[in-house]
Amino acid sequence: MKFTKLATIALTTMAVSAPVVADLVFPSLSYRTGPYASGGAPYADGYADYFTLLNERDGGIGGVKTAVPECETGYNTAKGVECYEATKGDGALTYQPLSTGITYQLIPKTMADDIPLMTQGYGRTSGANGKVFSHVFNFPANYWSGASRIINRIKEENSGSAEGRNIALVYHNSGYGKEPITTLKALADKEGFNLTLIPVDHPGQEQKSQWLQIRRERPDNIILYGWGVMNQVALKEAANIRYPMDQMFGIWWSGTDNDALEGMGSHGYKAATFHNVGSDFPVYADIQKFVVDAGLAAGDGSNVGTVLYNRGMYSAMLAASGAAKAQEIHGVKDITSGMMRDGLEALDVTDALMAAAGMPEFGPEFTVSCSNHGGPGDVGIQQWDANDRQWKLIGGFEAPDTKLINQLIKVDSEAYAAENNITPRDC
Amino acid sequence: MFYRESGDFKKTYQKDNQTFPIKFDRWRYYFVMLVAFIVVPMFLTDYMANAVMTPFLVWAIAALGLNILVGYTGQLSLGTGGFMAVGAYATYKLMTAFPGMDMVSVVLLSGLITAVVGALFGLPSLRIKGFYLAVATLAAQFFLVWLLNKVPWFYNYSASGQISAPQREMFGVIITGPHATPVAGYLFCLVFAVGLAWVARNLTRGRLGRSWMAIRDMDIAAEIIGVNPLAAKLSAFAVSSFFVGIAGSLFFSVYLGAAEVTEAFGISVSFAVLFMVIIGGLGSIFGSFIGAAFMVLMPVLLKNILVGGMGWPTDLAAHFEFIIVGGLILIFLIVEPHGLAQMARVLKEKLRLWPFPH
Amino acid sequence: MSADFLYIIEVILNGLMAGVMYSLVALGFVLIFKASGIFNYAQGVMALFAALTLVGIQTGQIPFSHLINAIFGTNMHHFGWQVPTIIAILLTVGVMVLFAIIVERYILHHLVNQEPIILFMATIGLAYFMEGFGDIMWGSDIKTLDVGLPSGGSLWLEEYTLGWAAEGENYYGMYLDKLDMVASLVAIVLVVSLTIFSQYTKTGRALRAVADDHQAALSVGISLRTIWVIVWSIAGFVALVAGIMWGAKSGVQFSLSLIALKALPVLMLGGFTSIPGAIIGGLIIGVGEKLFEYSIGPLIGGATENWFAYVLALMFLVFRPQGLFGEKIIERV
Amino acid sequence: MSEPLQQMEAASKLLELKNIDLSFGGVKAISNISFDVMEGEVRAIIGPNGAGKSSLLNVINGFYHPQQGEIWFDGKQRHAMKPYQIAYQGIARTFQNIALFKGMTVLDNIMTGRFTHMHKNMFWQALWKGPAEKEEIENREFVEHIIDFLEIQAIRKTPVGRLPYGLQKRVELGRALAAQPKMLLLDEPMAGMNVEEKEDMCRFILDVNDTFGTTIVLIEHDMGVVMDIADRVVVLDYGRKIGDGTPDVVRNDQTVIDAYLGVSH
Repeated sequence: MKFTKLATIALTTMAVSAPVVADLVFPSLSYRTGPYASGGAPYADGYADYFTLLNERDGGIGGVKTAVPECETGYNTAKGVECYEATKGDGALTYQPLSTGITYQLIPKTMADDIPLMTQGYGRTSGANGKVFSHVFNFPANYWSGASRIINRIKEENSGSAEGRNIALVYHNSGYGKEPITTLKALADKEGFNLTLIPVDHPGQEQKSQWLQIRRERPDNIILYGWGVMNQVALKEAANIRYPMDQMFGIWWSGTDNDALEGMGSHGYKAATFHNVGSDFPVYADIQKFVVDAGLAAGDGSNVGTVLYNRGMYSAMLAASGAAKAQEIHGVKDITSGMMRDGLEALDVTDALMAAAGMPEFGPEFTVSCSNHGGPGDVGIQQWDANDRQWKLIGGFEAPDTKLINQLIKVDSEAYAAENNITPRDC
Repeated sequence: MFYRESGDFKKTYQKDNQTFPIKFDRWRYYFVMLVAFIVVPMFLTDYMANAVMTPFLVWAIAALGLNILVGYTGQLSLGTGGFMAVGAYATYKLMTAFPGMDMVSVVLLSGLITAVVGALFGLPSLRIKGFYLAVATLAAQFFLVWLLNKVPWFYNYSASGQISAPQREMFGVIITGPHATPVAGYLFCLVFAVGLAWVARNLTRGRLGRSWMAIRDMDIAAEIIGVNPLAAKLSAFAVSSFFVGIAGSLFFSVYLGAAEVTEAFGISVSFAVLFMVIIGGLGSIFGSFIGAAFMVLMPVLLKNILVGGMGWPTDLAAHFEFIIVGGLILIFLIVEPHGLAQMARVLKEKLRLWPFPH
Repeated sequence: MSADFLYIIEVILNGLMAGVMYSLVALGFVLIFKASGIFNYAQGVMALFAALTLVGIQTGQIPFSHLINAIFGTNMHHFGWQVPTIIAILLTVGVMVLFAIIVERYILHHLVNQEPIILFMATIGLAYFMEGFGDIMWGSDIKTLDVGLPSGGSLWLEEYTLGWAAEGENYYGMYLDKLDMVASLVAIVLVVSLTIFSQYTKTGRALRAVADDHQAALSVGISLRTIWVIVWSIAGFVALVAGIMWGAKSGVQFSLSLIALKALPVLMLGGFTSIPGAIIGGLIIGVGEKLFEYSIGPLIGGATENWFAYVLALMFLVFRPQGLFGEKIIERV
Repeated sequence: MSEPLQQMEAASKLLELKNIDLSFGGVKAISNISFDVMEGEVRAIIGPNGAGKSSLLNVINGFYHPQQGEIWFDGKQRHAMKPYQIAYQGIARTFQNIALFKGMTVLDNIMTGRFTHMHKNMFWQALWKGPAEKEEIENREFVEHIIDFLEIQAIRKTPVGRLPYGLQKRVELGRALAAQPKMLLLDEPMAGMNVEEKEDMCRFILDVNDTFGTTIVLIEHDMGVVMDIADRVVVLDYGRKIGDGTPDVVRNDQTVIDAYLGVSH
């Protein structure tokens, strides 16, 4: 049979081509191709460059070198699983797939394989409940805290109340885009605003009807949960209908440099963020010196300092801190994925730690615990300044409606636990 | 020499109808079964099972199903992704609504539900033909995905619309859920793949199969012989969807373990399965398997060679993967438009005469 | 007039213009199908490739720079010059003609007389190939296409219509996108020139002859190979126009190739062989899906456009299998 | 070969067409045609090109639905029926341009002709072993008789696409015969054949008529053949019936002669 022959060839090449096992492996399930490549590439660059920096500058983490084998997923869940299976055997310490879809595939698998899954600002929000999701870490913020923070900001701008306002949610019609709906509905009940749901199907090039509807109904605020080309088209259409940009809020995946580029159209557009903006941090000097100038950058270097690059780097920094913590707890340099999980669970991100990493005040301070893998959910607000062509942080990292969100997390995670026969951990 | 039918006389029509008329083929078939059921599980790594063998089997089932429709009945369909989604969501609903139901029943029932949906969307095939039908089946693809995405009941009102497969056992072995061993999943899929291939073979060699092929080759003559086009086409849609639904069910429950309809069952799935069918060979059961093997193995192989072996950046490798897969499709079509199965058949013809050239 | 009525007019007008955008893509399909019976799935990717090439040439990108950098360890991306738009467009047309020649020479030529489904699959293979090739040649990041097309709503129209609604109603004037209006004009010019080309030039007549009957055309000495190259070149040009229009709307990137899916229901409705069909079909689909999304969409949760276009075309075909412009089919034995 | 008129009156009418009108969008293909077919006879339909002969066959096997007129088959009036239902009533046919199933072997083609005689449902077919296989083998035995009868044993497993024209015609006849029809419609069974093949085909047609007692309606251009094998002949021209009777009667009919010699009407 031809197939067996092919399989043998495949097997042999796989055996031959297995990457050299480095000591600390942080696989990067990236996507530099496909409809969302423009978002995937800078993120993957940031993630890889930070580890390269650690290797070059500090000789790795605690003296052990790191490796970031990259695997292309194309934002496709099946390929994501293939990548996971291909890399997990090489001593992978943690995964960050940058895709809510792939995250859902990996949640049960990582739990079974005892590998922590890090999803910074995406994935399954209720994964914050560490009792049920022992291996999911979605600190420092999630979709729900983002939504809640945006509502809070709207309240702030309108003398403390969102009562009676009409707020429209324009969202990517997928798991990712649907995540905030529950929260926003609960918040609408509580705060007394009216919520209109406006879905946009993948990929989202054609949004004329949606924006005609918005133009007709003139919602007081728009919340945007988009990704890829959908963001650019949405912002363009918003500018076209002359929607007041400062009344429009994006989640952090709709607040990237790709999205707000064109002209003055998106001046004043705001987006939630869970980390700082720009490249005005000591770490960038190091990256320039040790990584880009040394010709070791993952990309061509043009992405350094962009929002998604920063986010990838921040994720890498959190992962590295987790690994360092694990080394500290277990007293072993060469940690396993299980130890890594313990390290992440004991993570205490302080300003001092951030400063030491060359990223002072880059992200909020937070502590991870056995029951809380989501952090405090502190979220800041950034605004696009088209004159300077850059994002500026305009609101501090503040806690969202934690009580309400925790309640929602509890309900959703317990439903998952019941469906999958998981006994919540006792902590 | 050893590969021929002379001397192997068929004394009954029963013998004459068998699947592998040549003794050597029969032995080879037993050998493949032995390898698939016993040898492979012994050497199966997690990676081979989860990233290669299980998807191969699942796709092979889907390709079998589509081949019944496209290859045997001549009805071009691009709704495969949507039908797989129906199978997957039916499985999810059955698993969560009846936790006690065994997995075989769940999978078969999911197939049946998909068959009903498929037959429904097959109705326009009576009036619409060729590429128009292909485009019409895209209506099924987009509508089903939209529906499953839109109605929260289908995903038990979870926040993101994702569905995840709970853990289920059979004979004390865990088959689905995170703790399932890859070998169990592989064997579970293998049983279905072999069983369904057998069913497909039976259906296509009998009365129903002949009515399908008659509709494919000359629908007017078929009708005048007594084939009811409605019954033939709808049965083809139903049987095809049954297979595809089972593929979707296994795809979700055994292979991925979780799925989201817009992403996992998009239009690219429909195209991928059509690729398998055409590259493997239209109207060939064996072809469905090699087509699936090609489409599953090729990218994995390329990726491992380009990224793992040659150390290329992943994005370059991914782009080259597109170029190579596209190029290979073109080359195959130019060299042998009737698929890999036809290549194998030509080879066999040659072998049958070997060592005498004529 | 009541505001509701004006809104419906607005939706219809916007639908018509969206329909024109769909027709632009559908046109390319029709041209190739008519002349060679090939259902060219690669049309969408051709639009992407053409737009990528245009931007690449315009901004002075070095082709294959990523590949070159990866192999030789260099770090170069741009030639450092800007090419004027019009020259860039002409060069891109040249590239598309070259593409047509290559396709004919190395693919179609070897697949003559194959079944339609095989040819269809070949074009999917081609689409895969070009997707990878385009990305390697020009990179996969988002590119901004600027050929001087206007964008944004028409303020003049908005103000002009502001007073139409009855007193006291919330009405903000009629909204039409300037880009859409330009696209409509371009589409009209394109269709008119295609018609003139096929009616009044020798090549055009040869094209029509081939479309009617391959064998007969061959027997009067028309070279099928030349015709195919010409047709694919024209389709490449149409793809470029579609690529420019869509690219100006949403940036040039991978998703651009998915516009092919928007053109398929148009083809179903208008027929694979009719140029007026592609236009009228596009308009019907555009208006139909926008009206449905406007009136029914909010009741059933929205995002209906993707499937509604197909269902609309499907319904239509079930009741009229010969399509918009086809004659009633009399089956013969 | 023609038999006395009395005997024919005694035989029952298998098929009767009364005042059939058929038009396509204003173009009349058949106007006001009536004729009958007796059980067991060989009935020929002749006429120049475009006379409506094929349309008439298409009316008989339900592919076209006449706007006017009645069709009586086997003693019952037939209302609008689908062609496949008519196949179940016992009418089979061959086609002017061979309409074999190109992707299938000779054996499968003829087995498809047995379609109306096989009844096992999908479930049994999926299992194969048991009832479905038994039924398959029973029908296979019948088909082998036909293969013997038509002398095509050697090409049993050949895909029909590879066969020469004459053999394809023979296979098509076999497929129609496999249905064991009461009435067999043959649309130019000898078109494009050489003399030898024609003789073979004539022999098969007469044998079918004799051995199986099948009623035969055929369209043929070769007048010699028609006069030799037909019991009665209908002559059509421009969609009208211009003659009907035994070959001798028809041969001497002035209108028929005019039509064939091209005298203006």
